[in-house]
Amino acid sequence: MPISIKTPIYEGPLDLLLELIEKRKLLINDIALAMVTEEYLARVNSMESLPVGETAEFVALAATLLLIKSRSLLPLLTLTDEESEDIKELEYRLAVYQLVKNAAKELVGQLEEPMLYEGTAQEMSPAFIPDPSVTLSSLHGAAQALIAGFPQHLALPKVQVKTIMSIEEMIERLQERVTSALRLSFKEFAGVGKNKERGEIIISFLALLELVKQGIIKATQERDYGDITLESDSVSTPSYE
Amino acid sequence: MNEHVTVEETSAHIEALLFALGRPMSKTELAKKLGVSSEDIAAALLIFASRLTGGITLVDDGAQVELRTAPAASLLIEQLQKEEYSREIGRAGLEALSAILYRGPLTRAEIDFIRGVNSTQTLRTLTMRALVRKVSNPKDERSFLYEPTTELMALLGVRSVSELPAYAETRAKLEQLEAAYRAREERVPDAL
Amino acid sequence: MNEHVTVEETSAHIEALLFALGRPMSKTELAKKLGVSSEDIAAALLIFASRLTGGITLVDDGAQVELRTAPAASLLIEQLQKEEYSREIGRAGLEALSAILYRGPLTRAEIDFIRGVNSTQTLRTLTMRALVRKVSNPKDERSFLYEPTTELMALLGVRSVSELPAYAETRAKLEQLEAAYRAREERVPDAL
Repeated sequence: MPISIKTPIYEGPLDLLLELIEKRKLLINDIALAMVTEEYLARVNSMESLPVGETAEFVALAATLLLIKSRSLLPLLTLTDEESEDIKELEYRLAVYQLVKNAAKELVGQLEEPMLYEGTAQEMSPAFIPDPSVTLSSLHGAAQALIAGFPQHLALPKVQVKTIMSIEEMIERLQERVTSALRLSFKEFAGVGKNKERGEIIISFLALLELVKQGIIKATQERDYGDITLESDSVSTPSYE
Repeated sequence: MNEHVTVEETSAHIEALLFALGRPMSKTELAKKLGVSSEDIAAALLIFASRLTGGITLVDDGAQVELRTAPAASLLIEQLQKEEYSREIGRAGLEALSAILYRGPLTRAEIDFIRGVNSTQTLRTLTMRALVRKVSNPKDERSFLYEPTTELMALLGVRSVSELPAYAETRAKLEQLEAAYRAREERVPDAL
Repeated sequence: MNEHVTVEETSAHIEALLFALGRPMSKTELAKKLGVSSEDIAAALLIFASRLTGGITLVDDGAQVELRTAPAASLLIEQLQKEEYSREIGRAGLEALSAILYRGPLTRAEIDFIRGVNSTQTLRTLTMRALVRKVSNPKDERSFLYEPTTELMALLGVRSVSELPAYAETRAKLEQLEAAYRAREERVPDAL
């Protein structure tokens, strides 16, 4: 029996994110955003290609989510004003988008209602009334204006408000965060014992391994199944206890 | 058929029909379309006439009825219509005309597509002034094609559109832009 | 100019004009053509709308008014219309429309900000279908604002935005969100 998989079509990054939050029946706040970060990244990664022109939005949003996630994992992380603003803006946009999207659903029902029809005005019979502004050159000019006004730039990606950031840059940012958080235990990092989902710990661990592999931080495990201590190479004075 | 329709409802239906179709209708036709008796129509017309609010009047010649503007306003209307059809056609008018000349004949939807805005009112003005005319569309019975009138061609002093400045080049460019845009539209099915 | 015109007369003139010209008219245009103040127009429109009890109704998009058939007659008219109306609007279009209806008027950049995607193509299609119109932005000459039209109201079967589902409530919620957001951070870019 053939299995058909329906791939949901997302309008854009906000839509995808809202879908993930609503699926879990969460309110829009940083806790919810931290909870859906992995799934958002996984979904974006699984997309064969990001919609033309929307790639920057997808990545910018991923960056903000990773920031929220990192903060939830690394309590020592302090955010810059700009970063805090990004998070507030994202929460605001999601809340606005949720209202607009719900209103759009209501409009679908409204389209089922009887529409109101136009009247037919009694028309006078056409009579030739020339207009001195209608000349060969004004018409040629108008045709040129039509050509110039045609959306010929549509195929090109639009200049984005936010700077385009790659996934690599995002990971770099996370590394910086870990480095500056000095020294901390994996339990702290992944939040073991704080009712975290298992999948989340695994993903955190994968992220950690990635950082270790890249030599950004040192991981030491004193005994089997014991806690893993993370230490940044670039900072020599531990201040975390 | 419609046993439970009140005379008020019939009156409203008559008003809506006359307004939407914009032509005189015989009382027999009204009775048939509304599924009521001719007595019902007569009663409803009485109610309708008593409810008229001033600007519109009901003309009844015995057999046919029609909505008209009230005589008190007719002078004002005539003046405004003249004004509407004698002032410059403006940028919208020139754009629609040039689309029809350089890329025509076109349907209203195609003119809207080229201009990116709705052209209903503009085309009505151009038609009233006999600068363009509506002809039936061989591809689709429900729509019309707009083409330049001989008066317009004479006004411009050309025998055919090919004598327009940079005709072939402009037409080709417009065709190319439309094709590129439609191609993108197909790639983004949910564009609207 | 017309000092002795009563509000009833203005109401009748508006009805006659809208009926005879058969197109939406802006309230400013009505005031100018009838030689009365915009307050007079507003008062006359109220009277006019309250008197319409039959087959014709007044649709008001805020800036423009238009006569349309009343909802009670819609089914009948639908059966008799030759031309088929497309009432299909895709998801992107519906979202842009709901942003404009519940939070508008908005610039394209503001609609993009709300939806998180580029709306250029969607807005062009909506403009072509006369469901929204571009008006100049008093705050920024280089950009336009999109606002709803009488065509959109009529398509949704409402006489004004206030008849839309949860209109006042949704609009208030959006305003609250924005006020709270602006209060939190004064240095918000002019994004919304």
